[in-house]
Amino acid sequence: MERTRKVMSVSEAIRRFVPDRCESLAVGGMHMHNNPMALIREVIRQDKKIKRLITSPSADINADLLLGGGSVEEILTAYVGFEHLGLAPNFRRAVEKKTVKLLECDEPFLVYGFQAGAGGLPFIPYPKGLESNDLHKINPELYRFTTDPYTGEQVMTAAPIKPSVALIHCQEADPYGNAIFKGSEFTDRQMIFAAETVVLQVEKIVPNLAERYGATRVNVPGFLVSAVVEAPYGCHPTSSHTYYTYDEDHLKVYLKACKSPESLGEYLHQYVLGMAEEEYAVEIGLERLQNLTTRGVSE
Amino acid sequence: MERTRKVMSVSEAIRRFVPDRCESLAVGGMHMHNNPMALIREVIRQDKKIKRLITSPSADINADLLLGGGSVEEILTAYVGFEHLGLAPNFRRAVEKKTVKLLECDEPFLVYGFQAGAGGLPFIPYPKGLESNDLHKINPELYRFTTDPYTGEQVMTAAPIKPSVALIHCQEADPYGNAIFKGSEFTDRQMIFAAETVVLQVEKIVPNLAERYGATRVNVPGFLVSAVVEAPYGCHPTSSHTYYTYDEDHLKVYLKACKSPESLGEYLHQYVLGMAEEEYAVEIGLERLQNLTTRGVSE
Amino acid sequence: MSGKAYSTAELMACVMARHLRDREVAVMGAVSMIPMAACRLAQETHAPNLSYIAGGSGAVNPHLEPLVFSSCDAENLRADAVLALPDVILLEGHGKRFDVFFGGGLQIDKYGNCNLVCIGDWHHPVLKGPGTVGLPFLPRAGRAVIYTTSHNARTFVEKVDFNSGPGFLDGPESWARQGLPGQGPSLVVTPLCALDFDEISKVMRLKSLHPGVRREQVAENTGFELVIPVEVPVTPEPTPSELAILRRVDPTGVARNLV
Amino acid sequence: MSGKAYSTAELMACVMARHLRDREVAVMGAVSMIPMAACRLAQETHAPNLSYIAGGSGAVNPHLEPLVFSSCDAENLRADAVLALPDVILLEGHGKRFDVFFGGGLQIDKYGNCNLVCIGDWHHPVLKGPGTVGLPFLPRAGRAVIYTTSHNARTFVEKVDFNSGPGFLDGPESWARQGLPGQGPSLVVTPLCALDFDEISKVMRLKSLHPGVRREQVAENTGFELVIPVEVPVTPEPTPSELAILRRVDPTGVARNLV
Repeated sequence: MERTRKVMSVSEAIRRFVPDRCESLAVGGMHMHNNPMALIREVIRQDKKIKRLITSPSADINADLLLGGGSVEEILTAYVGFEHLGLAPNFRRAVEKKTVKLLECDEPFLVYGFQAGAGGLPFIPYPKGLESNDLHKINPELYRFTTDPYTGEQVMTAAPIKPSVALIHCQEADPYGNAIFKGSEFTDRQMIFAAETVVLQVEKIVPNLAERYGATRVNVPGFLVSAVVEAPYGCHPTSSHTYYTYDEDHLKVYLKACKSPESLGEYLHQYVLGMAEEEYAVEIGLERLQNLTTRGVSE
Repeated sequence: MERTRKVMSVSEAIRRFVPDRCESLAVGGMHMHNNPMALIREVIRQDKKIKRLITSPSADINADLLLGGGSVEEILTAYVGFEHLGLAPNFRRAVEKKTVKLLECDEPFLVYGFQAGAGGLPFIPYPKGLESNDLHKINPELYRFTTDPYTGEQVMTAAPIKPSVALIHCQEADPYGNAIFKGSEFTDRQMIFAAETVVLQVEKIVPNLAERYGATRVNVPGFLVSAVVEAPYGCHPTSSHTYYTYDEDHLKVYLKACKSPESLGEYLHQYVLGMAEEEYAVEIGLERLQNLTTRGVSE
Repeated sequence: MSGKAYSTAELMACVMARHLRDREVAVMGAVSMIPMAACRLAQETHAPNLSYIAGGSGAVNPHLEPLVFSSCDAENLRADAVLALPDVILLEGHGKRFDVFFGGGLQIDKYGNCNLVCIGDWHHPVLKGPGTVGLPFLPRAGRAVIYTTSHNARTFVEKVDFNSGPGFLDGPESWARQGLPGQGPSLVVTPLCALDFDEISKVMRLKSLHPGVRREQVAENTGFELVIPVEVPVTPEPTPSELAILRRVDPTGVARNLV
Repeated sequence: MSGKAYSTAELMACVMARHLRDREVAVMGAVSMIPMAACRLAQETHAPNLSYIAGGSGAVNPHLEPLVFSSCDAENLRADAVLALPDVILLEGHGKRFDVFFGGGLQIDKYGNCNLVCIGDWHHPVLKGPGTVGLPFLPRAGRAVIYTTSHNARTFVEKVDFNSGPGFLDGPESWARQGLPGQGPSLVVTPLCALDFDEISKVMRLKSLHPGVRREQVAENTGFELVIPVEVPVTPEPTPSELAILRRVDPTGVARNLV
């Protein structure tokens, strides 16, 4: 018998693995790096409804575009912003106008939560002192308290997070979903471990991945991955570590477009709704993409 | 100003960083692999008293030799054995004759415990069903119960583990303690994260480690490491992943020697007490060591 | 097993391999040469999408060729991927990641509970075992597959002296009360026979007798009353193609020569 | 800062660098171009054994040259080592790993509490901030160093609308009651001055005025009553060798041109 390849087109992957009403969708990437934008644009194209959007500790256009162009009921996040480029326009508007329910948390809530979700742990208790900020006051459903059985003290807890689907970018994968992060992992590998279903987008499918890099570097096991989508430049306008850097000019175009519903509609038409994902790179311009070079890390 | 190198001899490292009465000593390595034997032999040579010995989820001669030749009051472990070569003679004898206090636990108690110790977490609650074995009944000090604040159910907990000192083998390090595991990490990296003080033994000091392998592969940060000891073949008779395999014949010699106090005394004299660690490889025989080749992993 | 074209260990590997299904994920600990050979055999026959993790090494789908003794050996790192051990432990706790968990013990009782901790009272052991390592995760796995190379009444006991790797606990009521994610122990493989568990009583049941073994022989060597159906089939022998694969995977006989 | 040989951001970097000690470990999050430059500067001057971690990238001692905008940038991975982000978070919780944690906020109050969550009531915000990320770890760090590029009364407020990055909480009693491992906020660096905290009252105190800045100017731009000692020194200007290092580390002015 033959081993089954998991390689498919972006449209097939999203159609098959993201339900029309997705209970919880985790999107990988951190700040303007490794955002799985090809998958996210396709989620908007296919008009999927997202009950709960879950981000890494620092989301960027991955969450903001979904809030602007998609259908998101609530968002669990510790940060949505554009780092030195400023605030996240659709996130800010949606929260201020209450068109999205905000489940605001801190970075450890997500990191501990993914850990607990991946490991079947009922919760993770916080280190002492992390209850001294105000987050638990607004989120008594998320943040709770229990007794430390070793000291008798009250400790705050983070709840397990088990996304129904995680959309993640890895630099390279083999056809069976074994994959590699060539730069930072952020919390993306944790999301893979915690999610019920994982859709990977990669810059390149490398059939002999483990042989090429050594199996010890391949730390995403294929059995956790349902689909592998080859999407070169699929993180644009964010970076793909070691492949290309973020497109600051395009991010500024996006931020400007978000200033009014009309210009946001035009942006969405031009880069998302009006084309198949496979045409995106051409729309951006191949030469422009090739110029997004990194100085390169010592790999 | 100049950066301070952490490179020193095995005797200096043990003298400076293992107290004469060490509150808790964690020894790395799993089964017959990556045991930091050069450091462990020196601990015996310098006659350090160990209040609590803490092992990886599967200890081997690292723990058994300390129990046979050293001074250990109690041991926290989930397994001491020699895999297909049989039971651990000194461990078995010490427990059956009650010359050591056994704190018997399971693998997750150690893994969760190191995690909690590293992260300042007050404890880690177990997944449901792991309280259905008998370990918590004999260890009510270690295993406790608290309330899951999300479900109201009772859950078993693992306590944080913070070894005073961890003795760990890495394949390579730079002079500042940044280090790399070239094969499996086992729980050694967790021990490094959880311990107050870390002494590393390595096969080779590689000054440009990050440049050579890419910094993303160097996942032991030097700021957690107090001393770096270059000890080629320092894991003998266990393996050093990717460098050499274990010496099954020597392990059998050891197991046989442990049958009586006299023969164990002779073993200890021949390989530990009667020489400096630097002479050990010569005593074993360089040609013999060079023949402990692995078929090699795809690195 | 003189005179046979295969060893008992090879037969055991075939029994385990046939139990594994395509797309499943299996995990095993130390001294797992037969389960590892079984996983590779299953991959090469009916289960090309089976994944398996070799114990502490963290190797996912080690290629073997050759199989080695230690599950933590660097040789296992010729593989599809490698996880750090804490990640493997995390997945073991999840409850839906591993379909099959291979276990065993110094003692195994009628409800499939395993004991690697001690013979006798823990406080005054007759024999101190090595320790239980990851066996407490058995109740979080889809199915437990138990194996041993010594089928005798010292190993197969009415009740384990120490329950370090839970099976059906004290029987059907106590098992049902737990409401665990897994199905509990599903197969026991020994040098004499294969066994499963009665659906109602959760007591170990003779499933098939290895060629040449009599049911009385199994009963005599088991320290509790097995469920023995009226008809007990003979375990199908390894086919030539199964044997060919096993010998390619294990050319030096690491698993083959165990029993 | 026209007419000067250095920018205000460079002066701020020098103030931070001089605060860092040899052998310490520092950590920072997003938008940390000035702290990153400061860490490299400290390493190249009095603190060669300083270690620092660049936010989400997990890079330990990024070499910079050149400094880039994003702390998660792959450019940071030219470094001594790299940790996965969950490992960095683990270390942040430990309580004794990080000597210095760089923080900031849309609002900073007199006790050094920071707010990155919202202006106004959280349920009806006037302005929704980006979120607090890792600032809740501030009380687990040895010392918090707070910085901002906008010293005005909107940023420096009597009490933060939302405490997302705890400083001395509601003052000395509430801080003492917590018994936390760290020493709390120890330095605040702004375009106008450096500040520390009164040992008794835990209220922010003027420590030094940047060249050309008057104490009234600081008081006017601060929305609460600062502790102002009788003698307030002038912040020492960057030395030529400090400036040379900063410009080697940051040749394109990523940090330099911020203020």
